[in-house]
Amino acid sequence: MISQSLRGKLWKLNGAIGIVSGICIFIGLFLGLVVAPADYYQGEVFRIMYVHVPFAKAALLSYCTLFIGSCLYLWKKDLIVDNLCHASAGVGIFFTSIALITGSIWAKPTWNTWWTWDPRLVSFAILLLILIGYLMLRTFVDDRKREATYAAVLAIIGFVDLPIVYFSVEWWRTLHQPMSISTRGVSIAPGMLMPLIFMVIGISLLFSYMLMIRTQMLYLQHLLEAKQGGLLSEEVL
Amino acid sequence: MKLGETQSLRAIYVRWAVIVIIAGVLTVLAVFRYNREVFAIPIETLLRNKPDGIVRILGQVSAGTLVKKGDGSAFFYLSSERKQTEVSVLYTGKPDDNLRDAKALVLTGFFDPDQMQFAAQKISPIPNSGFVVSAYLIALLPLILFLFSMERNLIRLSVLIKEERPYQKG
Amino acid sequence: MVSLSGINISHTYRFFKALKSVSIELQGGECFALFGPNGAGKTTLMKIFATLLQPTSGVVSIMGKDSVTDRDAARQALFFIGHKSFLYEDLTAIENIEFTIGLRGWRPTLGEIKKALDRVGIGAYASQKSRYLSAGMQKRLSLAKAILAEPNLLLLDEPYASLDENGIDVMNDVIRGVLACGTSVLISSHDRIKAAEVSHRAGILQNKGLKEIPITELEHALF
Amino acid sequence: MPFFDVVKLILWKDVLAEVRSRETISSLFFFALNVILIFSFSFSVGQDVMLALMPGLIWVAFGFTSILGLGKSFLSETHNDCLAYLQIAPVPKGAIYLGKLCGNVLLMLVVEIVLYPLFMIFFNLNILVKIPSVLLISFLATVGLSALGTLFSILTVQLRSREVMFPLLLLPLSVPVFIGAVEATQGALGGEPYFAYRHWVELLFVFDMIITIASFWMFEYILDY
Repeated sequence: MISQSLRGKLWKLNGAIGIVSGICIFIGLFLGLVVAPADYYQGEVFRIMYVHVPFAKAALLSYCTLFIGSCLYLWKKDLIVDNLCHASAGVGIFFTSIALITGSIWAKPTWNTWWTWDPRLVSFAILLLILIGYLMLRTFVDDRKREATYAAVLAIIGFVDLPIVYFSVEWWRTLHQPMSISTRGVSIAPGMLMPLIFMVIGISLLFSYMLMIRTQMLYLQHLLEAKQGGLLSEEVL
Repeated sequence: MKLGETQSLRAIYVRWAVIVIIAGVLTVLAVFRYNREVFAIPIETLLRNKPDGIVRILGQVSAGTLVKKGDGSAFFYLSSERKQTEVSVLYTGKPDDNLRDAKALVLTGFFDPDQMQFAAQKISPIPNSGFVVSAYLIALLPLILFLFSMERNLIRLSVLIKEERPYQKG
Repeated sequence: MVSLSGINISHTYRFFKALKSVSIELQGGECFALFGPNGAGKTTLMKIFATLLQPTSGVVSIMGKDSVTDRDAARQALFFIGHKSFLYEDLTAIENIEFTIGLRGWRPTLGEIKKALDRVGIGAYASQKSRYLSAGMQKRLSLAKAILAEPNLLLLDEPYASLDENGIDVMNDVIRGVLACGTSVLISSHDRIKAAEVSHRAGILQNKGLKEIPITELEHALF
Repeated sequence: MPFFDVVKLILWKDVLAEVRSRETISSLFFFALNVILIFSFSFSVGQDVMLALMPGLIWVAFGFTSILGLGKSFLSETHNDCLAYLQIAPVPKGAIYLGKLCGNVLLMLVVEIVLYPLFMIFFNLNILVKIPSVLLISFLATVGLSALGTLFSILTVQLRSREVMFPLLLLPLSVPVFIGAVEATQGALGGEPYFAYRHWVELLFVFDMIITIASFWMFEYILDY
């Protein structure tokens, strides 16, 4: 489905993406940590936003990639797409856990609690559990094509399920915990927005860079396994 | 795809060294930026040392002592975090919402040893910088390690694949 | 009437080419025996014909129905007996047959089932739970299913394995019977002598390709 | 072959096998009995507190029982590679899923209906007047759990560590079922009028529909991988 020459070009493009993302993150961190003024209500703590929000966005991006990739795999049955899904789950677990941890650190000084049963937090925790289950499922299936199909089905069902989880937790929460803490976003000043934009763009580009690297890594791992098992016909490559 | 065409392990290490140096420079810049703002002394130290010039002190507005005047200036007692010592404060800056009963604050001003009173000109909320630093460390250090290990693994794999020979009889 | 035609079938397992451009054509009532050393791709080829696997390239059609685009029609026309028996252990032999044939959209009467079981020689075990049947009896039960299914194409993967001498005779007898009804049979086997008794044509799967040989030379062919 | 004939045939086969062996249903029943026993000693609280805990207890017990029962629902298909035959059978694959789902719902409902009287006896729960609403909630929640469970059962049944993987996949995704079932049961047992907890029943219904349709559609890909 994806030809060799296209993959070569993508690989070259990926280097450029890595460099651009590095520059964006550098500018974003500089603006966010040095230039932006302290928040009126939260003080310095609001600067956690500049790592928390981009990581959370990258986590969502990874799950969208996983969903689209899974649909694409079931349609085309191309194992390089499966490598992409596998990679995006691995990178996704990383970004999701960091987003959860930094969110927790941010919640302590602002809401005076490490954890609250907010729909967004619960959906992220469930997302993390789905991704862990996804990777575990993959390690246990022996046949490569079966592994890819089962994993794709799981990813799609999880993606369909997550909105229901979000709404059910939201209903549940309005019933049991009156909204003493508003977790809705507040409008922020332009001086604070600029570094956020840079960080979100930078981390998203970094996500795609990491995704490509990990996809290539998984491809090579399978290639190495095939070569070690004597199941490599040179004409296929 | 021919892999890692121009890359080698040494190139990776050089690239990552550059990234780490840039990150270090950024950290140093951030630390300098914060030294101006973050450093505040507790009330006990203020009363004991009686420093000259502008200082920043940290404490909590003692409940029920706050008296606000019309022009925004205010008089109140500031107690230390364990509520053992207090110092009277005369605030003469702009009106500020953060000036509330039992609110923890950082005050900038100078100490008058004769009247044992602190004349505050500026009020700011507590920096909580420990949370910021830990959040950034927890986010960025694993990111760097993860990315580095993936890139190294990629090169290692391509080397392994080149070296791996298919099974031959005899 | 062409009952099975495979044109330039190739199959690749990710990095491994298992079959390279295999072509085969079977007329109705014809029996083809497939031989080859271990690992030559016999099972892969059988699985492709049984629609368990999709060919990476090439076209397989069964009774003129494409096995990828018109899959259910192709599946309706074929019956596959593999290494495993496809039996549910808690059901009796009769119930297993009712279920298997039922999925093909046909309900045989009890009399027909018993007749088929008698023909393969396990009529006495008709009400036995299938977990108590031995491997040879399970093979015979599969054969009874094949008789009742009345497919246009019968695929037999290692049909003689785990059968006793009488069982092998029954197997060849049934194969001759279905051939006479116009069904084509594809056998993949290692037993040249037994397979040669019923087959009209033979082929050797070697170097990932198929080479057809005259049935008379089968005993002396080297592979 | 007509769609519903396939559903009926699969259901017939599963029910027959279960009636023959009675393995699953008896083990599920005694497992649930043990869970209830442990619960009654784990919470030594007054009657009114127990009543408040009751919906949670009921659904934790049913949830554990479902994990045990649903996880094995495709086990019989793997023994002689029957899955391969289901793959090459000329039938719509979604019908196979629906047949299996019906069998599982039937099995779990039988276990639940036997267990409710036991809850009544052991925990002094007055349930008799609320039977229609409790049954409706149980049915909808069981369908939701079984719809996910049937799908995940086929995903995990051939794995080396089936017992671990199945609950790991099932539990996070069935959070809405547990929330909806516990809240609705709370409302029903608390004697509230139906419209007070209607939205939870609707949540269960919507979950059932979405998950069943998605799984039904996915099943084609699972069998013909």
